[in-house]
Amino acid sequence: MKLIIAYIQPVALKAVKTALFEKEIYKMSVMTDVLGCGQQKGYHENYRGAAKEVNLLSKLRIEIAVNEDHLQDTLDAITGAARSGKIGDGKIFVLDLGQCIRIRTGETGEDAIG
Amino acid sequence: MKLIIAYIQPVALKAVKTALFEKEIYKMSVMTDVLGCGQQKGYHENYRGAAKEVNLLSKLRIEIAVNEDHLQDTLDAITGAARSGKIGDGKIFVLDLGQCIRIRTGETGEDAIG
Amino acid sequence: MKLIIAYIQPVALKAVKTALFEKEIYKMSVMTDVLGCGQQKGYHENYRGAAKEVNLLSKLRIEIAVNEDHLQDTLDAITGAARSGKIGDGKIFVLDLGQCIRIRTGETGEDAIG
Amino acid sequence: MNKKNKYATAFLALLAFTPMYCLAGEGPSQELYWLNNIWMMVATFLVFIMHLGFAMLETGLTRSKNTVNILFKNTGIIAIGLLTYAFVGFGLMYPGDFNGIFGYCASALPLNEMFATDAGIGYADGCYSLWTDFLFQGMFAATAATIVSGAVAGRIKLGSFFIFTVLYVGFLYPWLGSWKWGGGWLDGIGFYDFAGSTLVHSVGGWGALAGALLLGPRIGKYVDGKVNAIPGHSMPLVTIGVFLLWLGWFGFNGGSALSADADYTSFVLVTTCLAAASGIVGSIVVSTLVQKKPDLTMALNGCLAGLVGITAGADMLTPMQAIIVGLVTGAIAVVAVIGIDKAKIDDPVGAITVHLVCGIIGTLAVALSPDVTFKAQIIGVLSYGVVSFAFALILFSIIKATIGIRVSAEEETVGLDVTEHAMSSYTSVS
Amino acid sequence: MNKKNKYATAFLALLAFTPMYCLAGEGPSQELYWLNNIWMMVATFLVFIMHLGFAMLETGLTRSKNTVNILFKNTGIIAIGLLTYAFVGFGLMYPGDFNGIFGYCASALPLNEMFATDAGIGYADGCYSLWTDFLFQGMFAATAATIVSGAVAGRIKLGSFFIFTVLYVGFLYPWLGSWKWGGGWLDGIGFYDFAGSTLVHSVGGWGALAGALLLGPRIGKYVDGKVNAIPGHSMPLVTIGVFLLWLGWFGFNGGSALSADADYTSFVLVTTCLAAASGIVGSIVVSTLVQKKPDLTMALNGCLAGLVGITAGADMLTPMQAIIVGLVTGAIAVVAVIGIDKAKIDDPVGAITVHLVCGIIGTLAVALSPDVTFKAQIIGVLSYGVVSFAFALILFSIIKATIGIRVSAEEETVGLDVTEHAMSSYTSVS
Amino acid sequence: MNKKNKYATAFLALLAFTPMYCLAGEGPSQELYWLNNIWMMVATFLVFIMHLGFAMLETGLTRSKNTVNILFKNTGIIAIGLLTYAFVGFGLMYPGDFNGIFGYCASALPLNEMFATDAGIGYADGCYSLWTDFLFQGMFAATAATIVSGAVAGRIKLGSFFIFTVLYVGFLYPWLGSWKWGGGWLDGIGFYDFAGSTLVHSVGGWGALAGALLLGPRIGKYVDGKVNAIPGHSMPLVTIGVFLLWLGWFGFNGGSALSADADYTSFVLVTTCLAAASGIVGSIVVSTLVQKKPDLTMALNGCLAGLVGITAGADMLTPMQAIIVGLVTGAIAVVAVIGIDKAKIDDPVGAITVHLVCGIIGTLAVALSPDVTFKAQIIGVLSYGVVSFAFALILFSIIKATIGIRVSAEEETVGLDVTEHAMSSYTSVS
Ligand SMILES: Nc1ncnc2c1ncn2[C@@H]1O[C@H](COP(=O)(O)OP(=O)(O)O)[C@@H](O)[C@H]1O
Ligand SMILES: Nc1ncnc2c1ncn2[C@@H]1O[C@H](COP(=O)(O)OP(=O)(O)O)[C@@H](O)[C@H]1O
Ligand SMILES: Nc1ncnc2c1ncn2[C@@H]1O[C@H](COP(=O)(O)OP(=O)(O)O)[C@@H](O)[C@H]1O
Repeated sequence: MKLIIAYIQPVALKAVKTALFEKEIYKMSVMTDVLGCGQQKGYHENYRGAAKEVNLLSKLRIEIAVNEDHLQDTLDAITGAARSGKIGDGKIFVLDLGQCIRIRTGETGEDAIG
Repeated sequence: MKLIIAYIQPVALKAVKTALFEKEIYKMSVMTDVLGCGQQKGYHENYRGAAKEVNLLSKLRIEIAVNEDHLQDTLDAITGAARSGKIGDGKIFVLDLGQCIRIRTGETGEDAIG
Repeated sequence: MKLIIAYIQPVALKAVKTALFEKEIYKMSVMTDVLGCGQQKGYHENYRGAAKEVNLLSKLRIEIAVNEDHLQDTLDAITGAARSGKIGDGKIFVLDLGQCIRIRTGETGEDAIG
Repeated sequence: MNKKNKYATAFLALLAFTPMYCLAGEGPSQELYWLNNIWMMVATFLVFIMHLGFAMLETGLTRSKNTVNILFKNTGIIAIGLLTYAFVGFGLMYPGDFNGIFGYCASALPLNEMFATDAGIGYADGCYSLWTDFLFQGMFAATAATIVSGAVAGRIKLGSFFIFTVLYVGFLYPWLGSWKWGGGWLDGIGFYDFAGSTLVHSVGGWGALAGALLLGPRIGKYVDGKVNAIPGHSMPLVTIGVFLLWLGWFGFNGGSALSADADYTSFVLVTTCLAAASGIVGSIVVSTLVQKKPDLTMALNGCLAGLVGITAGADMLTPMQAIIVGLVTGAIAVVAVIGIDKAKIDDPVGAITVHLVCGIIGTLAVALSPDVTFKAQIIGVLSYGVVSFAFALILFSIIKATIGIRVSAEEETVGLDVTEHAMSSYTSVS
Repeated sequence: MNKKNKYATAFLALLAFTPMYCLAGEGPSQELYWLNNIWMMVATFLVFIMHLGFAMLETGLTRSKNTVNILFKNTGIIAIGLLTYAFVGFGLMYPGDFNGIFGYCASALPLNEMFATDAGIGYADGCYSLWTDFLFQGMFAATAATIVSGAVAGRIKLGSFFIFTVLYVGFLYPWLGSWKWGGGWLDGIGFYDFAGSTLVHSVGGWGALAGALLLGPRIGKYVDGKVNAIPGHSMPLVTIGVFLLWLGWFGFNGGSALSADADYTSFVLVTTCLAAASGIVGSIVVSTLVQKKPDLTMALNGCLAGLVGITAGADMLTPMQAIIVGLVTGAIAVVAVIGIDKAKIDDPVGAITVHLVCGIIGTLAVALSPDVTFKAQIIGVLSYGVVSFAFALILFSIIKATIGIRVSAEEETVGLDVTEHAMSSYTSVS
Repeated sequence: MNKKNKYATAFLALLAFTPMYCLAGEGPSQELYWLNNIWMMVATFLVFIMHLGFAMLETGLTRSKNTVNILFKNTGIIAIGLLTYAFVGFGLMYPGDFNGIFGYCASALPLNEMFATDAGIGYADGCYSLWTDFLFQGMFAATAATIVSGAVAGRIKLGSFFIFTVLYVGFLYPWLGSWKWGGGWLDGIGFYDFAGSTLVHSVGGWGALAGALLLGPRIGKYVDGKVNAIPGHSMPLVTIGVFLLWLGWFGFNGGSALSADADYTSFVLVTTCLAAASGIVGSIVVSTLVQKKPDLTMALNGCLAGLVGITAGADMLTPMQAIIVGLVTGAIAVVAVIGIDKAKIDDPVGAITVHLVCGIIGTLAVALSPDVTFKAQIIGVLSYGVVSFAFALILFSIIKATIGIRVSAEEETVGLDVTEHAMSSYTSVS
């Protein structure tokens, strides 16, 4: 099992969700209050004359736990839908997932993921 | 060491915290701006006549780093307290945790976790 | 590749960012709506006469993916800048990172991280 | 002249302070008529803005998942209040000569005429026009239901609440109002309620109590016998609400003078403001003592407590007495909020405390004036209390037994915004 | 007396209701002059606060990333409105005796004098002072541009919008205003628009339509032929906005009586409020039927729809007719918002619906009165429509062709707060 | 007639514009008395709502972790202001015949009487009632402390601030006020301050400066010699605040005419509004030049700068001069905010800039009028400055030396809401 963490542009959420649904990935979690700092330059804020470098830009963070056999599909769906070709499109990280439990039923492992 | 990630219903937080405290797990982090998409169907919003499918529902994400010997207790506490038996109760993911550092003291490893 | 998760005090963000930039770590993600529960005692809120124990305090969660050779620098930068010596300074967790993909270019692995 | 200003007049005559022009035999001048009317129109605007105040107070003191629902209720209430008052309420409240208990004047507001025949300077001795009278009184009417709204927030079904509102505003409030301001039996026995500590606030407060009792507390409010704080989601909105309510009270009390009489009206404003200010002080002191730290919501509730408290006797008490009324109601408000919570009656905004408890105290406090008897005040408080509480209890019970009154536990947990309106109050990702 | 109150007077004389003092041969008393003026000043304050209402409505109905930009626009508009009106607009709108189509009185507001020679009680037969006249009318002026602001929110360049505003408020609005309120040709043929359903709201609405058409929809609003909801970010702000607008309408309509005549003015307030209340009811009913669940933003839009609808005939329709106007405009507002969306015209706040659609309906509805002809109303609606739509379209087109009108897709995606102002509206970490 | 309107009267007589009725030998009519009083009551309401404006401005420009604290302070200030004014301030400010420097009239507000013997039409030549006088002046009083509140936000101890407030509002403000408006020595030498650029705003501004200096900057504001932006948490609240303040200024300046004189009062409103509008323009232009992008908070501060600037001479300057005063103060406000920050004086809301800097400019600008000397204005500015700055500095120093003035670094970091009130301003999870 793998845990996928994807940072994407907020505007890309809709497209990513659609792409995932098409691949029949229906389960995910999204964190909305995320700021990202990367190659994207950021901008300058200027509040009451005091310059303020804002290099933390709004991003979304998606977390998806998948079984091995869905991994590539999921990655493809995200990259495909989130890519605009411009700096700031985001990153995907993949971690090994040791265990997964469905709270409602107590199921564990691969059965619990979907 | 393990890193536990649990998605739960917001209403369950109080019960989960109490259950964890009873098992003497006092350390945790909670992310509040989390939206979850799963078996729970979601609902339709209807803003000014434009239907809007809202399949991202409010969730909480709890992150707890524990030593191996506390793992089961922690999982039990969470599942016990967060389970309502209804769809949407949430998931728990467990990852291997390579290292842990307490910023204040510089302690590392199992000593730093608690 | 490693995934570093650091919980720090909100006030420390500026210093941590500066310290990371000095070590030429420019990429990171920050989650702002995070509540932490730890040795820091918390406080009592008293809303309309009903006492409310607030042991969840505002924290920031930083996530940084780095290549092995940057790991120590990054950890040092964070601990150095976030340490005030007072309870509540926070924790750092390090996980093994299996894969990393830059959405914009499709690059993977160590090339994609920076 | 079966209107409130009968009292203003009588009172002034009593004190031989300045003869009202309308006692002088000859009628008022056009100038007096117009300027009186300006004052009453301004007062009407101020009472109107109280509805925004109530909406913000209630929104701020509850959770964000019920915000759309609360705003919707408050928008609906003012519409319902004005329309039922136009069609029914005005005629019920001011039936003209009647048996003192129940009467109805079908032609109170001539809906199909441009200018009614009995309108003009002669309408109320030149104190205000027919239209101003209707609008000022109509703005008052919706208030009673708004008060209830706060106490039942977060768990009542939207439709059920609106049915209650139509009957409470459209029938009960004006009917009971006729007993005093319509010149009915309570007016006859010397009961005094200047601007409505009892007629408006207690009547609303009894409805609030009935609703809170029948609905039961919000899920999670009382767990294992302990009171659980469910904090409101926005203190700036609460503050906006209370300041707008205070602003509105200038019209609520100032307009209840029912003419622009310079000394009389402005005197009322002074007692009103001093009671509000000392209400804040009273609640800050007690809140700091009882809760250890000063609670903003208590300070703001204390302000409203002082305002409700002075409403019955704003023209009968001295400035110093007004300050005392403010201090006492402000102090008691803190204790009452905590006590009502201890009694496991869940009132998210403190409506029962502010409007019922302080409304009663304020009505009784008028007896500090030598011109009003304690007995008459008690009779007034009790008769309004019995009838409005019974009416609200029965009405809510019928609704409960038929279409139901409370949303399901799941709907309550998710929040009424989504379940009742399919909307969110705050949207960050889009 | 080339002012609006010519009509108020004529109308009252027509009904032989009460002779206005200024018809009586002898001039008005100082008391009447002063009290009329108080009323008009109060009305001015109320119209002023509408600008805060518009700012909140627009802010609440759009995304948080454009909030600073919207607040900035609305702050700028009122400044631009007052200053252009002082230098140009007032003289354009009230040119005195003129050819009925275009005129200009350079000395309308004496900017370099403390007290103008023609000021004083004789200025408008004692109905208000020169200064009050200017300020009341000036507050109206900025409204037209504010209406446009809502429809073009989230994608228009700040500088381009301000250029449009200067010309629309500084030139078009007062020029067209002179046709009717300045005593021009439309006034001559009997066109009736009491407080501006057409002169203010439709003129603004046509500008809104032109702007929305030329700009095109916000990114992501219409995808694959489907309408995509882009929810506003704060329903409490929307509610604050609408209640403040209603409050302001007491002055907008009440002040348009142009004197404090007790019966006339307060009658106008009654029709205004009843239309607002029934506008809410009309839209709640239709919204619940069409959208399944009652939509708060529709209920609030319905309130504004009723208010805009009654603005043209507030002194010409009976209370019952006012209720009908409110019900109809409130109901149509829901349908129009959805229909305009279906036509892929992106209007984030419903400005075109509320101000243009309901402004036209309201203007035509005045013909329900026996004193006004349907033909005159149609001519008025059409001539204002043709000229202001053409003007806005051409002006926006020139701006588009020269300095550009729409921000880049990237700027729009990031949000105008950061790209146009280098600021954020809400800051949590700092 | 030891009241402000002495000046209004004198001024009008001076210009031989229109004789005030009260100069005519025979007393004013009841109508004039009542309508004057209506105007003054309306002005009182408007000044009252400024307190909500200040609360929102301050809340919006600071961080959310201090919001409860700020709202609490502002709620407390108005209560303290009214009560100290009732018990002490009114008598200190208007002592009747006195030595011109310090006097006290114990019976200014008869707290234990229903209607005072000297009340009625004779009180101020029929310009307003005793009660209105007290309430209008009382609303002004609290303003001085509110100004200070903004500058010390985020780091001052609650109790210490309230002690300061009691003495600043209860003693210093009215005492200094007596020098001019009470008919004291500055009045004698021809110093002119129509509505309080100096008496209210500068006095508040000096207190703000003293507080900001003694407290030092917020943690993290100036790091390594660089100015660090600490953005306010809600721009909509800032905008609500400024629009409400502008609204309130209609009463602040309009009411300072101290009668409803139609031309005089409305003229004052015109200069007031034109200065506000040009203040916005001035600060937008300079902000765009200096900061590259137009800053919303600067535009809004510019509005207030224009309003403060015109306050001293609203009845003495021509409309064109008012526009110039607005442009200049609006422009300078931007520079001053940045300059004060460069000087490492941390003023989160710009209170020192708006109220002190622009208050002084505005007071001096009155000398543009031929009736006022520059010398008298300088003397006024300096004497108010020296005494109020010294008083504030000493008072704050004593508080600092005894119970302490600043919260601990830890409390400041966590935020005053939690440490001083045990509450949060916004609650999302519950
Ligand atoms: N090494 C990293 N660790 C954590 N987050 C990262 C890392 N690299 C990128 N991100 C996240 O991805 C976002 C996009 O990255 P950026 O470098 O701006 O664009 P691109 O991926 O196109 O080069 C960042 O804002 C940040 O949130
Ligand atoms: N595979 C997954 N990856 C990430 N998050 C998940 C996954 N499955 C479930 N979740 C999270 O858990 C929440 C509850 O899951 P859901 O399927 O609705 O209920 P249940 O666990 O009862 O089947 C989801 O809303 C989502 O936040
Ligand atoms: N075992 C843990 N799991 C998850 N989060 C933790 C854990 N321990 C600490 N944290 C996070 O770190 C923060 C600081 O920890 P705390 O114990 O208060 O201080 P210190 O690290 O100085 O002992 C906590 O508020 C919490 O967010």
